[in-house]
Amino acid sequence: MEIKEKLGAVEAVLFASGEPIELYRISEACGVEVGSVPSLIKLLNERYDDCGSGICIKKLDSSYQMCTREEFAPQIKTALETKKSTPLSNAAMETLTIIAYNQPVSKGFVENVRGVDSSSVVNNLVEKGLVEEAGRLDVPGKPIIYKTTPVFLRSFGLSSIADLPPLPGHENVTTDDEGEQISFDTVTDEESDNAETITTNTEAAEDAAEHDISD
Amino acid sequence: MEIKEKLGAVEAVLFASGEPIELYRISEACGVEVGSVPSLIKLLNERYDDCGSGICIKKLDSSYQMCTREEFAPQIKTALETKKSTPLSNAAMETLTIIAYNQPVSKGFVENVRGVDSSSVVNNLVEKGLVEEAGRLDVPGKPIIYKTTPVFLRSFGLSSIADLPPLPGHENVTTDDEGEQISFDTVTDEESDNAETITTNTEAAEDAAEHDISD
Amino acid sequence: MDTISFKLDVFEGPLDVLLNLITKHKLNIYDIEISKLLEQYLLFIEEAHKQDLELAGEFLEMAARLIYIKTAALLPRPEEAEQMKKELEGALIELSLCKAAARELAERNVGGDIFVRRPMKIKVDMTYSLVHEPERLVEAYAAVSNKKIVPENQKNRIEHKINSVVKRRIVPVLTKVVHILRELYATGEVYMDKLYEGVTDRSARVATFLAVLELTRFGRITISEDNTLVFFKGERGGRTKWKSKKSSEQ
Repeated sequence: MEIKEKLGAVEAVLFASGEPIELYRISEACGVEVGSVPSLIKLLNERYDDCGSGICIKKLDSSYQMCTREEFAPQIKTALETKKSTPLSNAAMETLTIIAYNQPVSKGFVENVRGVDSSSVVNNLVEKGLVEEAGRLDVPGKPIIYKTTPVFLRSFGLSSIADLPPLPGHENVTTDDEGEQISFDTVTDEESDNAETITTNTEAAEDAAEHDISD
Repeated sequence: MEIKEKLGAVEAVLFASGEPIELYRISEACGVEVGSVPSLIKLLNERYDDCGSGICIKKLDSSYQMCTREEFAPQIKTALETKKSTPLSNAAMETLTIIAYNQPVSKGFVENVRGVDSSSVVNNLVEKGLVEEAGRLDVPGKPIIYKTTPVFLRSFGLSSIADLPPLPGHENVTTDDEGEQISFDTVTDEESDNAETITTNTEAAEDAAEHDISD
Repeated sequence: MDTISFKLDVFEGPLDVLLNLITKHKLNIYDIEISKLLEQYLLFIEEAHKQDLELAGEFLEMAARLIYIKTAALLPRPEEAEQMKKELEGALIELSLCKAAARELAERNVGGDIFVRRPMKIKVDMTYSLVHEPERLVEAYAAVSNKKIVPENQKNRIEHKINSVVKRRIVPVLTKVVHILRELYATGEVYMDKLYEGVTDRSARVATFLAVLELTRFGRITISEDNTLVFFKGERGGRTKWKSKKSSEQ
């Protein structure tokens, strides 16, 4: 194996591993002598230096890790932060609304209303600071429940949850018989998978019932 | 700012972001013109090519992502002890193909083409990150529609959906009178919920027609 | 027989089976010989029964659909059959294209060989910074809750669908067997059409179809050669020249 290829392999392994990776492991995976790993990494670092690369390889005990150069920290920070001004996706907006009007609710509740798994969407909203955990529901499984945050109020120009714009026909929604409310799930996107829907729906109804009790 | 420094910054941002990052975000973070980002990335890729680097930058729609080169997959797999990745099942491939070529589409659309319930296959593709929600269709029942993701593009070596290989022999099928033929959906018992499918289908046919012209 | 070689579990639904049969028997997908396809498809279903495999309702539905097309072609107005046949062909062509495209795409799959990194864990403020009109919330809620305000006719349809799923299990083929036998005791013969008359429920249609199939299998009844008439085996008078395929095989 040529040295160029060895360097490529070591670089790829370091990139993919993310975390610090032990010297012997690099040696094993890339099929190079343990003794030659440090010199290969030295070559890579020299190359990075020469071209003013944004990345470098750091040694930590007997491990190595690929990371960015400190001097680029401001750019990286800006790049990662620009994400916060990315508009909410449809899915996120729907999920946020469901939480806002029914809070506090579990992921299961959101999923039942939306008809699809919404776990990652909820996590995303938590990351953005729009919703937060509000304890656990006292039912088997103890699901975490979520509520909206002050950031949410600010983002939508509201001074409190009571200011939420009324929903058309919302008398059905905010009244206590939420069991009713959820029953619209029977009409999930594709009626064709109704066998499944029936089950989920029953669960939803139960959820809601329990929800009511705990309220 | 020197070009060398710009290159370093772009490289660091791509490395740090991990996920595909939009062109405009790179431009914003690194303080470079939007228009110059592609050429900077081209320079980086050329540098990687020249030295047989283990990494490269892929264009995915209007985003870029840094990833490892395929040829180093064996070494990386050994290093990370990843189990052999199970290839997508035929059902998953079929479903993915239907979504890719007709996106955005509902589960019902997929089901109509395949002739079997495809809900769990679609959910599975969502879990794998190959497809994602893309809003809802404005028909009764408001079914969620799905589109492919950057992960899909990366996994199939495409930089955009326009790069999808032309459908095999599709000139036979998308001619005008056969467009008629595809409206087979009318037969199923679910006539009623096919309004949706037919619309999407027509759109798909039109898309295909446009595609023909642009080819 | 060819059918024996079927590995039933590899099929993804009835359309998949049909495509397989079309390829295997070199049928023209642009102008399918329905009777031949039906014959092969029924052999497939029979094989499934032999292997004690429970086929999903959609497989039987497809059998009913094929029989319907075949039967309708013999009616005074064959246009409907022609239309249905075209539609079926369209579906099959589309699926076969899709399969070809899927194969092509699968060859390009390098997903397992390209590795990416997780985003670097840097403490950054991810707090959402955009501002929206509160009405955006109502809009978003409407997208989901439109499902709530279900028009009456849609409600019925949904109920009907749910019922049909439930009924599929509750209404056994046996009731249809009884129904058919009763008809036959009364009249001696009955047109296939009449058995399906007014039966709009999907599961009931499937049950009827299965009932005819079962009764034929056990040699209780015979179906005329053109598949339009059902009568007690051997009890048919006058027109004995109508011999069913089944009985001539036996």
